[in-house]
Amino acid sequence: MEKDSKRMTLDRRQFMQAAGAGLAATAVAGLPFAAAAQDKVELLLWAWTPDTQVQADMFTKKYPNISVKVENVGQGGPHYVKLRNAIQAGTGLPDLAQMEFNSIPSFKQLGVLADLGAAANPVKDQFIDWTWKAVSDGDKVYGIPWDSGPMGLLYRNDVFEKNKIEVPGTWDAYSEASLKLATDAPGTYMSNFGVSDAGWVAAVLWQAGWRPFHTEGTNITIKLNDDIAKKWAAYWQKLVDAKAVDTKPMWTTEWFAALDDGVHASWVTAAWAPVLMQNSMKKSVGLWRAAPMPQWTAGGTVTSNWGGSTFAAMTTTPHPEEAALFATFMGSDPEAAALWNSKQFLFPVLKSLIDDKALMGAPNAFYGGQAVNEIFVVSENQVDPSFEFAPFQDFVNQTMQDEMSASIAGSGTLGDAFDRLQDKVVAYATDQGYTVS
Amino acid sequence: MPDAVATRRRGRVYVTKSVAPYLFLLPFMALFVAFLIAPLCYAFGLSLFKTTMVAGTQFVGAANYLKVFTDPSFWDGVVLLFKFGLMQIPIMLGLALLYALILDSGRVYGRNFFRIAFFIPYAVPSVIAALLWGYLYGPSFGPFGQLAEFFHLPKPQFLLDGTILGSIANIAVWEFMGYNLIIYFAALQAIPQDLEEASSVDGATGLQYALRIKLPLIMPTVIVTIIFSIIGTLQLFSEPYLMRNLAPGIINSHYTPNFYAYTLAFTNQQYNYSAAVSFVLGGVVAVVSYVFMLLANRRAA
Amino acid sequence: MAIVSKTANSASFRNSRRWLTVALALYFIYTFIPIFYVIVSSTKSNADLFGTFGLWFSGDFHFWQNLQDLFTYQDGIFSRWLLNTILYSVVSGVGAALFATFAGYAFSKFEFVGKKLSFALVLGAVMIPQTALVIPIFLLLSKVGLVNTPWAVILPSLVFPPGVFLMKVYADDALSNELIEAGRVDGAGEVHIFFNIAFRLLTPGFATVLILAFVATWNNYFLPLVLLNSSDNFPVTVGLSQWYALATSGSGGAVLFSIVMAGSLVSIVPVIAAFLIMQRYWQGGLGAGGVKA
Amino acid sequence: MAVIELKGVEKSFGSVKVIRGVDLKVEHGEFVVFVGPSGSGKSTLLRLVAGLEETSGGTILIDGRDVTNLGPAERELAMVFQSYALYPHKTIRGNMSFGLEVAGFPKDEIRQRVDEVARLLQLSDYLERKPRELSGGQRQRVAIGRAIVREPVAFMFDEPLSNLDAGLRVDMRIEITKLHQRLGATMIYVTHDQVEAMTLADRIVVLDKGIIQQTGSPLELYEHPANLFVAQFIGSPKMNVLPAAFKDGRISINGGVGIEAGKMTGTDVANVGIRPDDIEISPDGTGLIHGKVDVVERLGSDTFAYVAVPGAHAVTVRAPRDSAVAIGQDVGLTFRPERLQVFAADGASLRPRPGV
Repeated sequence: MEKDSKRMTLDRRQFMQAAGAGLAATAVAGLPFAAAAQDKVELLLWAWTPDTQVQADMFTKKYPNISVKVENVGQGGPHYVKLRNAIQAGTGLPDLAQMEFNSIPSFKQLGVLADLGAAANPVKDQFIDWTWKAVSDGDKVYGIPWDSGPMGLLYRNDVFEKNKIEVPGTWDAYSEASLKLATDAPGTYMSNFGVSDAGWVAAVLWQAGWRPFHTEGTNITIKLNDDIAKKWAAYWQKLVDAKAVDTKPMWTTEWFAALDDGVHASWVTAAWAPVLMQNSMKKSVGLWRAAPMPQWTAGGTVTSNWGGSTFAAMTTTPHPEEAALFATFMGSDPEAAALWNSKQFLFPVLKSLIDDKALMGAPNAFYGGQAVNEIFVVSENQVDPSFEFAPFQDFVNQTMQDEMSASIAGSGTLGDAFDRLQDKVVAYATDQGYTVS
Repeated sequence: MPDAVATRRRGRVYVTKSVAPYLFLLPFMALFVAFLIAPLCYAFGLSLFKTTMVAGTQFVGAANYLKVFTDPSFWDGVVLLFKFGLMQIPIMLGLALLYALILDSGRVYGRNFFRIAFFIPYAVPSVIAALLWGYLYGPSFGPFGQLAEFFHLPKPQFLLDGTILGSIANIAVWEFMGYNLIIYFAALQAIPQDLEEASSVDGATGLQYALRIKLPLIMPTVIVTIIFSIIGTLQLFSEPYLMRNLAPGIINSHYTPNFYAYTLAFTNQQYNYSAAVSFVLGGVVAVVSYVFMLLANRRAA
Repeated sequence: MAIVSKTANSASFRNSRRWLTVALALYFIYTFIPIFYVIVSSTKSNADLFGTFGLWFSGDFHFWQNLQDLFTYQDGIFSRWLLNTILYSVVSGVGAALFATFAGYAFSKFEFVGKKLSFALVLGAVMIPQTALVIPIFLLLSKVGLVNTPWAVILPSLVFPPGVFLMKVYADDALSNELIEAGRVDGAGEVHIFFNIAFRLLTPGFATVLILAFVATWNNYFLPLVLLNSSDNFPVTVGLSQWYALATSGSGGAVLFSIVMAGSLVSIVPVIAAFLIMQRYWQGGLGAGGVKA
Repeated sequence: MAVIELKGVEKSFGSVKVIRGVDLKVEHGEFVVFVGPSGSGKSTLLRLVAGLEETSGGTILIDGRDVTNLGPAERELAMVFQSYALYPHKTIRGNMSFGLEVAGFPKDEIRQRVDEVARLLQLSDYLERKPRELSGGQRQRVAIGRAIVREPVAFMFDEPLSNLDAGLRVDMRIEITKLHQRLGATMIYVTHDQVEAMTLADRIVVLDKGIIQQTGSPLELYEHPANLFVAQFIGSPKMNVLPAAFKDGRISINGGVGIEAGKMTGTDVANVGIRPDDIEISPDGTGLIHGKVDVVERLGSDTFAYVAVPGAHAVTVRAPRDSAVAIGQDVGLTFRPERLQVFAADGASLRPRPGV
């Protein structure tokens, strides 16, 4: 750890070298960086993860001239609403904002994400490849990854054992287990089909090979209701019809309790979930285990990502260099990054931390002493990087949530929901001036 | 008083009758214009344009309005509100009236206590009211669910397709019934005492007096509260917005027109279309209120 | 009076009195359930919140702990929110009531050019959906740099059209034209008449509008949600709902639920207190408005 | 004290003309009463003088100064309102002091003046009370006191006694008369009650439909009404009006025998008027007209008989208090021709006033 951190830390001298390379560009934007750094600078960061200020203060300790104020303007959706409002108003944007991977294309499209390439490219190699691909476009870098959500399976060991269920390695086995559990233990479900979270749906479909969007300039390909989606829909429709999965809205207290009480025996979820659960659950301590994400083909090694975010600097910031420095620090400083993982339940994006056996291999009592992160470390390296989000992902998520939830509530099948989704998204994209194909 | 604007009279600023009304109106009207008229004009301006993500902004005239008129997401919401209003308003105001008459009858114990207690929900922010009722509705943690479980009864389902509208209506009833009750009660209290004496001399019972003398006398008040309730109903936003995460499948992003306008602006970035939706909603509110007033007047005439 | 007192002693009167009181009590229970729930919940630990019967206290009395957590979580920002809410509500309430009283008085007691039109506009304003206003208000205030300042909440809240309507009706009712004319004949200017004579008599109406505007600002959620960014400026409603979001999405940990409950309780207590203190006034004012309207 | 002069004063509310051109001069120390039915414009006229309404036309002069465009305060008048308009939140002293305070008088002087006026009106014991603690008559006196204390150039009274009960009204009437004598002030007084008008006024102005119908002393109006309206409005009980016609130099009443016409300014006679006091009941078969006694009212001082006359309204007759007249009795009615008022079809009096 000590040795790693020495290697990893982007110290001030290194940064100056990096910044020097980009000076030609920055001189256009304003003062040369060297001059700006003389003055006290305060940066405003919008982020919703708790205690982010602690990490920001670590940065200030290192760079005393730059202080960072963290504001929580809302959780997820409301956060982006605030950003868009500020963009619409033409004023009020922070210097930096937390930005989930799936929002990067949307805000890039709005032209507010500053290119951090000059500061960040030197540290590029330290990041897990897929995360860097998600934030960059050639040498342009629109955000510094700082946490990720490779997918895995969390399950209740006690429920599995009691009902003699093998940990499913494939989705077929998962389906069988669901049907078996529904028969053997009524009132207990293998899982909750969480369509109220479009992020989850996208993540699970990502693994299945679904690639709904491809954007090039103003041309966009939209294939939301392709065969992969239809097959996936049919898979879950069968389980829903058989009442072999629960369909509670996610993130409610009822849903949390269902996990804690063993009503939901498993959850296909992301790497940040374990720490979250161990902080929220009281009854099920020691009963949870982690396993790799079920595969569509036996022996497959394809996973996907759910959530995770980046730090992005806004083009409107009067301190682009300092913002870039800060974003890079937050993503790549191993000490700060380690804090994410331990304090905020975030899963790292740095190779050094992923490879850190001590950090990732720590046994966890909540999971009966299992080193759950090891499962997600494997998953992180298997994430297929070819997935693209739409440049209007919030609209897609909103519509997906509406349509999928409507079908669960009895309005047609899940397959129909994808058809409606396709129609609405195509109409929206066309309306927004895109050439849709 | 042509040129007597404000003369100084023995050391005191003397404002004349002709300038005074403008002076008194100035603070309110200035703010009214700044925070109501100006934003409305601005929004109306917005509604005539269309801004897209990649094709820029263009003037589209009435196109956004024409789109609203054929937008099922909007009209579904309006229909839902009619259902909601037809359920919630009669129950809320009917009960408020009934309880106001009971309070006013003088035939109860603890009148002052009840009067204050009934008004208290009005003090609870709708955010908190929705949160509390959300908990109460919960099938596992809600006390009603817990009670049902304890008695081995089927759990009441407050958040399903068929029941959630009623559940939201209940929150609105809970929040505003006491407020209307107090208004009715105050109106009833203003009825002269001698009418009661006259009616009892005429041989009317308390019930007859309540229904045939008091009720018609406070009808103007009732009509005003109905109009305000109609307006409030058609603007329904907070309760479904806050209940959404409990029942995302049923409360979709265009559940009520106001909610739809919110989604359009804040999620879909269709500020222009959102403004048009808001204006059409305002029109619906005006038309419904006006039609109701016409009906009420015809009945009264 | 004789008739009334005769019936007051009758058996049927006592009987109906009993049943009507029972009917009131039923309504009271309905009214009180959520309040009782928040009281009970604020005494529970997180574990008990979801582990014990919702409408009764658990053995573990956690109230003081919750209260302490509430006021210390995130460096005690809740007290800041509470102070903000009080500031916004008091300033908006007093300002809105004062301006509404001015305007209502003008509409009631003066003839002037444009009176009918402007009063119709004020009445029509209640039909405007809030979402239609909040977005343009946000955009306009952004242009003048007032977003994310207390003014962003206070200034729009000062416009309270129902208050103008109520004050006009109240002034029609409670303030005779002759009284004002007496003041004029006595030689007083209009401003002097308003503050020395009219305002005193409009006090109950003023208090009613004050409390309505105060409650409206206290309970407002949407406007501050859109217009404020920094948590230092939040009112309680926005702050609490953010904590609630934090609690449900799990990233803050479930510890927040009982804090949210305690916060909900704390945030409604001042309004209820205001109701109790000012009840004599608002009830009178509502009555006048109601009857005449 | 002041001379108040109105020249061609007009007032319209919207398209409704309430005052249609009034010319009037109120002399120093004169007590003028505006009288007329409701809607006649009498209150509006007073309010125009007081400055509470703005004129639509014409000029108002006080002591020769054009005050048409001045506010009420600058006219230095005082007014007593029908509802008294006492400031309910102020004490009696506060009410009486207010105008002086506004005018910026020193505190000592205010106190002294208020005490003085309170003594005059027997209000000294109530100075620290609030208006609601006082009786109606006391409040009325406060309202008057508030007016006096400012030493105005003239007093305006807007039906000040109509909220009092009958007995108190008579007392206050006398008090006001005494006050007028003592102060010698110019006073304009509005009432719809012709008895008040008759008892109080130096001069009465009768208004109807926004026009001055007649101006004159109470007796002049009583004896020589300018038209049918004034004739009927002044005097209680009302003057009897009978249809009449001019025939062969004589006036035929109710189609009956004609009587000597006397001096007249025209011959288009439509009605004659005769006051109840000028009629005598004579045995059936005698007199000018005949009828049957319908109702008899015995007031003690007087006895009024209401006689149904075929072809005309009931005729009111004032009989001696010990009159034996009885209901159902057929009677004849006689009256002196010189007491007869004669009116043209348009209501104008055809009897010239003496000296005209």
